[in-house]
Amino acid sequence: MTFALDIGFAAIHLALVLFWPLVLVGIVRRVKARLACRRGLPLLQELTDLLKLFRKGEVIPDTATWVFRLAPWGTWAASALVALMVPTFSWSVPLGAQADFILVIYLLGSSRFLRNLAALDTATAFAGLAASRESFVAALSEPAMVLSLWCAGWVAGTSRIPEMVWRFSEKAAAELSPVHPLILVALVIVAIAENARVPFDDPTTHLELTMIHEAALLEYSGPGLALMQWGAGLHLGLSLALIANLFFPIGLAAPAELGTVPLGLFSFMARTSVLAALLGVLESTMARLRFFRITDWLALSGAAAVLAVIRLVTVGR
Amino acid sequence: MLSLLFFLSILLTAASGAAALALQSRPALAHRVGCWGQLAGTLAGVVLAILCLASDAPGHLRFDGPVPGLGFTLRFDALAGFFLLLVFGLGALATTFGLPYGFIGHSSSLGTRDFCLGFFLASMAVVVLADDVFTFFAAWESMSVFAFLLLPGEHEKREVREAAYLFLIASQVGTAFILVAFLVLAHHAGSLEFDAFRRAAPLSLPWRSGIFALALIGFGTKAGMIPFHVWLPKAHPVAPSHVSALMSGVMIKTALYGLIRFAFEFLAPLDAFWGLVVLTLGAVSAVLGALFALLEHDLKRMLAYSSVENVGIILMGLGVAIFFAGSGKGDWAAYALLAALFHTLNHAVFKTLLFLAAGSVLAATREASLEHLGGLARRMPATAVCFLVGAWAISGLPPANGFASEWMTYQALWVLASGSAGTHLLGPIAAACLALVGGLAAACFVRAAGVGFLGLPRTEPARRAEEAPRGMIWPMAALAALCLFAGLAPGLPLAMLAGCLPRQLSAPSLLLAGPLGLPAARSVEPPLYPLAIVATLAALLLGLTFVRRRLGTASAATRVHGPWNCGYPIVAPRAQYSASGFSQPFAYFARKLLSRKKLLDVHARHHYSPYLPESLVLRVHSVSPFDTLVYQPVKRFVIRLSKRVSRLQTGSLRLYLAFLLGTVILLLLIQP
Amino acid sequence: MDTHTFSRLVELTSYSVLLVAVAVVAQRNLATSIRLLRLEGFLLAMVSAVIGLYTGESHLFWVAAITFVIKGLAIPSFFFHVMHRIGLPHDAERSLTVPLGLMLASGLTLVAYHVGRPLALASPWITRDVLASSLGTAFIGLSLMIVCRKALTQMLGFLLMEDGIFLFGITETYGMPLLVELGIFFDLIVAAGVTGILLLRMGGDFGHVDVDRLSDLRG
Amino acid sequence: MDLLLILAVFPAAWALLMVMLAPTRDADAFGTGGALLTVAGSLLLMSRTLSGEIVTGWGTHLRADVLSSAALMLTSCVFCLASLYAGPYLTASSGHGQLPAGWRVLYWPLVYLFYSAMAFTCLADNLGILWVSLELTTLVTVPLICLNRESRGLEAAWKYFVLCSVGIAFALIGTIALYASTLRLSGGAGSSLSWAFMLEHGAGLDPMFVRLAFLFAFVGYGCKMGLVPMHCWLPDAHSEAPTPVSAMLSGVLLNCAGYALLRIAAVAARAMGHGSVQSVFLAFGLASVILASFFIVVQSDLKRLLAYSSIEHMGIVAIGIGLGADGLYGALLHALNHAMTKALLFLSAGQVVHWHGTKQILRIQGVLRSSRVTGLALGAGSLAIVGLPPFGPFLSEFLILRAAFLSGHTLAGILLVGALGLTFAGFLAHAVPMLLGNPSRGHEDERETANARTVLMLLVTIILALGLTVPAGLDRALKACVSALDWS
Repeated sequence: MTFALDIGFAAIHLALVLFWPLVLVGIVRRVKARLACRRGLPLLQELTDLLKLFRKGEVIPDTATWVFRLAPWGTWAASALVALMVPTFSWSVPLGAQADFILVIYLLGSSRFLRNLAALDTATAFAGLAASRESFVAALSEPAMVLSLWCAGWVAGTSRIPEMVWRFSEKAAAELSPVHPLILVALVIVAIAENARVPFDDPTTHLELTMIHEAALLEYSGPGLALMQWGAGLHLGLSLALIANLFFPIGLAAPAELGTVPLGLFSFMARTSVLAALLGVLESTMARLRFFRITDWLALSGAAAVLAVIRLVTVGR
Repeated sequence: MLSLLFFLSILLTAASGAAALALQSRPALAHRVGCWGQLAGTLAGVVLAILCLASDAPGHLRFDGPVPGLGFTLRFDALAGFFLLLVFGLGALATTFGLPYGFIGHSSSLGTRDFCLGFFLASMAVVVLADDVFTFFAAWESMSVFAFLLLPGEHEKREVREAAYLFLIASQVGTAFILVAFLVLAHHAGSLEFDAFRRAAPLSLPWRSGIFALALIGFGTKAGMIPFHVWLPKAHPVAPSHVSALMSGVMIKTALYGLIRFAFEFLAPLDAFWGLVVLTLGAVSAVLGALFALLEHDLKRMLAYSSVENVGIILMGLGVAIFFAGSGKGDWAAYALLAALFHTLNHAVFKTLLFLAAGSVLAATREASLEHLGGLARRMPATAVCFLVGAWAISGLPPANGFASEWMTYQALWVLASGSAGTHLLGPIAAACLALVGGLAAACFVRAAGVGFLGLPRTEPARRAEEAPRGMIWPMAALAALCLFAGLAPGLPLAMLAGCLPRQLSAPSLLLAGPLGLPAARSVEPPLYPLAIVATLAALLLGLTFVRRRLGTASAATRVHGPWNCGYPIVAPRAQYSASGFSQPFAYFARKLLSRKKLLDVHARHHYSPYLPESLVLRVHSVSPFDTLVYQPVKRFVIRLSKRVSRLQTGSLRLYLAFLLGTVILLLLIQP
Repeated sequence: MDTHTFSRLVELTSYSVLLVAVAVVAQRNLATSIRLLRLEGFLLAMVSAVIGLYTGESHLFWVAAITFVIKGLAIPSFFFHVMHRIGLPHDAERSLTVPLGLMLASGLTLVAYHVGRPLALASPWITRDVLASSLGTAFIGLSLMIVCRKALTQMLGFLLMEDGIFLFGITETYGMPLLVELGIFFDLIVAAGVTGILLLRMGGDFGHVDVDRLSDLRG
Repeated sequence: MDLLLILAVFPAAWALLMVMLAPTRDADAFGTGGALLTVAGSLLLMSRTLSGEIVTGWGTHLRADVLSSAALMLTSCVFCLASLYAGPYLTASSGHGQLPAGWRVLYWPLVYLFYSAMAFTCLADNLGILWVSLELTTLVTVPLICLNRESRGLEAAWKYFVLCSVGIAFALIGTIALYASTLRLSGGAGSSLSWAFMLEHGAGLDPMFVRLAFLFAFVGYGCKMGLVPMHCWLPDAHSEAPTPVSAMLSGVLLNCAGYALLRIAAVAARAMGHGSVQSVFLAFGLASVILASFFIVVQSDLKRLLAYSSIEHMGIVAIGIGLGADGLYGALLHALNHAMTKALLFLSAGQVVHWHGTKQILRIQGVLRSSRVTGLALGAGSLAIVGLPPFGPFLSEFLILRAAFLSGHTLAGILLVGALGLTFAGFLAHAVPMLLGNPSRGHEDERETANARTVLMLLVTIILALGLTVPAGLDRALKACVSALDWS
């Protein structure tokens, strides 16, 4: 019985984690459109796009090798794998025992590694530029990410993300310490940077020279492009899920208790939607940063994380 | 049995080298004899290493040395066995690679090179087996000498000569520190034998700390620890690639071996503070090593800097181990040491792999600079795949072996943070450094693999590159397989390494994870199973393929076409993103750390108009701050001091006579 | 000869040797210096003879005779010869003024006394106080070498030093074995010969015998 | 027959014979042949003394124990090798106009006299004779140094002559004082200049007098041995002398002076205790090693570089002597190793200097490529002299370092290690650019004579063999030397 329940939970999680991000992307776009006094696209536009792209043929640049073909699959799979480790509506996840935060960060790194390789494989200058910039941003954001998750894990007393979420949800808001906002700031900045959103990067810009993430995908088309877009969506989704569940763990479904599922689902969707909307607001109200100012923001993130560590060291949990 | 195998392996490697030297007039034959002999010797050595690893009690072997009273003592224990395995195992692969490789490169001095290589391997083996100061020191010195002799293959180049010289000086400076450390211990123990060191009553803490500092500087110099690393990135790339592989993969590990022996066996009650020093130095080495690697254009020099980085990671693990051993937490110390040893093994494997691949590229194109490569994946697919696997592993990405050991290092740092109050902060800071290193290393190897192997060939040699002969592919393939194997089944190498731990550190609970698992530092946490992750990944991909099949229409074909590139056609391969362009943001970011010089050469066709240049060459070269801030000032100081002192010899006879009279009077007045 | 007279005589002579050495320091004329050196030779021959008379060792008379011939006659004449061949001016150039040179000489004599005193007190010998003056002479000879700019005057200082050592030997041991004495004399003759050859060649090749200008070899 | 007297006088007689016959044409064969005979003679002596026999001769003036015969053996070996090398060298040099034509006629008799004086030094029992013969070595070598008719040679000869004469004059004071102290021996044991006698009655000698004697003898013989600060003549003389003479000066003359010093030190140590004697050796040895290392770093003249390295190695020997029995063993071994290595270096450097016509290090490069044999010899010699395995000096330096630390002289040991490191860096900074790289134009393919090739290869083999093993015979001889000196 529990086994069947586990399977069921896993199935819901899988579905949620793979497709909900597409909706979240839609929400962000919608909010931005509305703030710009436009009506905006339907919420499920991203899904429609993906389905359409999957049906299309693919054009491969003649400069590229097998790395270029392999990269979308690898990128998508690595992101999906991470998505299986980050809790959504419940803190129980299929790969919970393996969901060490270091592994999570390194899996995301693997996905980026493949994407950058593919970018260089196209032999175009725009993609090379994107790869360089993405590597730069990632290298600087990784320490902040490790530090902030380290603090979270330390507060929770575990290094696995679902476990952290569980511990936090147990304690709820009763123990809100100054550590939490510090980590939150750090993690949010890192998440924005890693997802290549404004102010670090603008996914909707039309000038290729200023792009980071999108320029790497310029040569992709058809299913390849679909996988890359989907992968990026997965990344956004899991970042929002992580933030939502770590800092606002309200109404999480308990494992193997069917009755808590609807509330869990609703709460998760609501929380991530709010976060997505906030992201949309942020993107609409901020301008893109100059590339070399990115380091300042990442330094801010790192500093916040270090402050959290210091606070933890001197005062304790 | 052990002694027989020992003599067999040493004699075979050394004697085949000597034979190669003797046959020098016929280079091809000499090279064959040398390589096959060395291969046989190293294989015997691998058996020896395995026997050492399997043995319960250490075996000893003593024989007379050159001077009566200075004997050679060897000890066959598991720790030595592990390093012996590195020496001989990687030695065997490098030799196999070297056989065809030698014929491609310069063939004039093949015999000499094989001679030096044979003795180099033999002396490394003796270094790790040595059980008294004399044996260790003699082997250590001859290791440096033969490494030095292996360096200057193309010594008509100035930087090669300088690198060879610098190598020798650095290793000698390091050796001097080590020697003092050893001999002070020997004075205390009253004997040169390591067994006497182990038995001797512990010295007082200041003495032990002093000795440890000496050993750390000495071995750190050899290992390429920052700030004593200046020689390494200059020297290692100069050698033939399979030798560079052995230098970076194995030789610098002997220094770590020495440090482990010192810390855990000779200076027995460890002090926790030393661990923190080692950890800090390790973190600095790792970060700066990775940064410098990223800014380097030369493929081999980049790999050498990456060795500095990885030595840093190993030292971080070692530092945590020393800290815990010093504060009496044996099991965590064991875990951290295991992480360090595991990373030692892994780095040896993938660094050798990468150097061999670089050698294969070098042999095919004679170009070492990334800016002149590109597109090799089409012409040299096997080499490219091997290099990619190595790059993947060295960037610490799952599920390759680099991730496994880096993860264990993170775990060690994680428990370090829960140590005593003073170390709370160091754990997360070091972890952040490690994360930065991970990001930098990934960028570095994306750049190396992407610029070097992918895209379009940038120069004519790269366009015409031919795949390496099969004899060179096999060793690389074997190493690549090892990278994946050790990553997927980390429990197996860990079980081997657990047998190498010093006696006072034992943690039986470590191996509960089984052959496929990667144990966590705290036994309450479940182990990590890389294979499970890979299986899930495969399942996800399978599912995705299924979906794609269902969605895809029959008419949707895949076409190959010139890249879109936003509408700009690619006119020249040089329009690709360059390696220096790739690392430019990092260089800008670290501009305070580096003194970078930009030189813009404008070649104008017409003298009257500099605005119509025929070609523009931007040359950027970065100077390591340790070169300008540490090494050069020291050098200048020594030279200035020497100049001042040498003014004593003024050429004035009267002054000399005054020295004489002064000495006599002084001696008479002091009356010793 | 009774012991008292003997010791007085030896001490008197040895002090004269020291005094002559000081006199060499005190004056600037090269020819006079060589003459003073000759005087030293006579004095040393006299000491040998006196000791020979006292101890009755016949070989000391031989020593006295050889000393007289070599130190008193041969070497000074040889020096005069070399001086004329090179054509040196009579002024012996020094880098110190005479008063400073004298102060240096007295300082060195003081050192010699300081060193010799405990030895002399412990010595059962009757001519014990001579030790200091002989060492002092040797030191003054060496200091003369340091102060002098000309190679010839340097050799003068060297011979003065040799004289001090000779005095030391003869008064401390009452005569070394004859074989050794002969060897030492032989060396002295050869050394003087070598000096002469070198000086003449320097005079020929360089056109000067100025030691200070010999400084091509340095560092 | 009086073996010792023959050994010592034979070379002088041979020299006389050469002067009388004046065989300008066969001078080289004559010279080389005689050198081989001296080696045979010293071997004969060695075979007798190795078993512990004491050989005396010329009344009691000569006396050979194992240390003396070892010193003689070393002298004759280097002499023989240098002579083998010298023949073609002289031909080439006079052809080149670097040496005057009449030079060869003078060379051979003078070196034979030089050897004879050194043989007397090694075999003398009488300290007076020892002093006389050591002074004679100075006098004989002065013309050898300056006869190349260069002003620099003359300058070097003059400085050498003056400084060594003054130094050795101090040694005479020491010798006389030692003799005087035997005169004061209680119990009427009688006076003697025999070191054997003094060693036997050493405990009865007046310590104050012996101290005076030792200090003067130390400064005197130390000057001849090239210890800092009495070393100033050494770089000049060694660099300006013709190559074979430089090899002998550095290779053996320094050792002969060291031998003389050791004999006196053994007596002094008996009378005044080992501690104070050894501390003097240690202090001067350290001063030599440290100062020489600075000079080596900034040297620009190849032969001066080698000369300073001789000072450094004599310092190491002195340190070894100052460290007691174990150190003395190492020091004696090091003296042997240094003699061989330095001979090798001077001979190969002489070849290089001859080819390039300059001693300036900066103007020499690519020796390894221009000539295999000389390049190999210079390279092996350089690696050996800085103390790298598998060459002899490595072993002896290790022994001395071990003695330093195990006897508790930690600070001295550290200073020695530091100075050795500096020397290493300094020496190789000069040697590596000379050896590696492409030879300068006109020197791409140089050939050395067959004799030179033989000598160089022989020396390389010797230093290599000495690094791989110390033969049982040598070990026994060294131990016997240590016990003969009663050093502890």
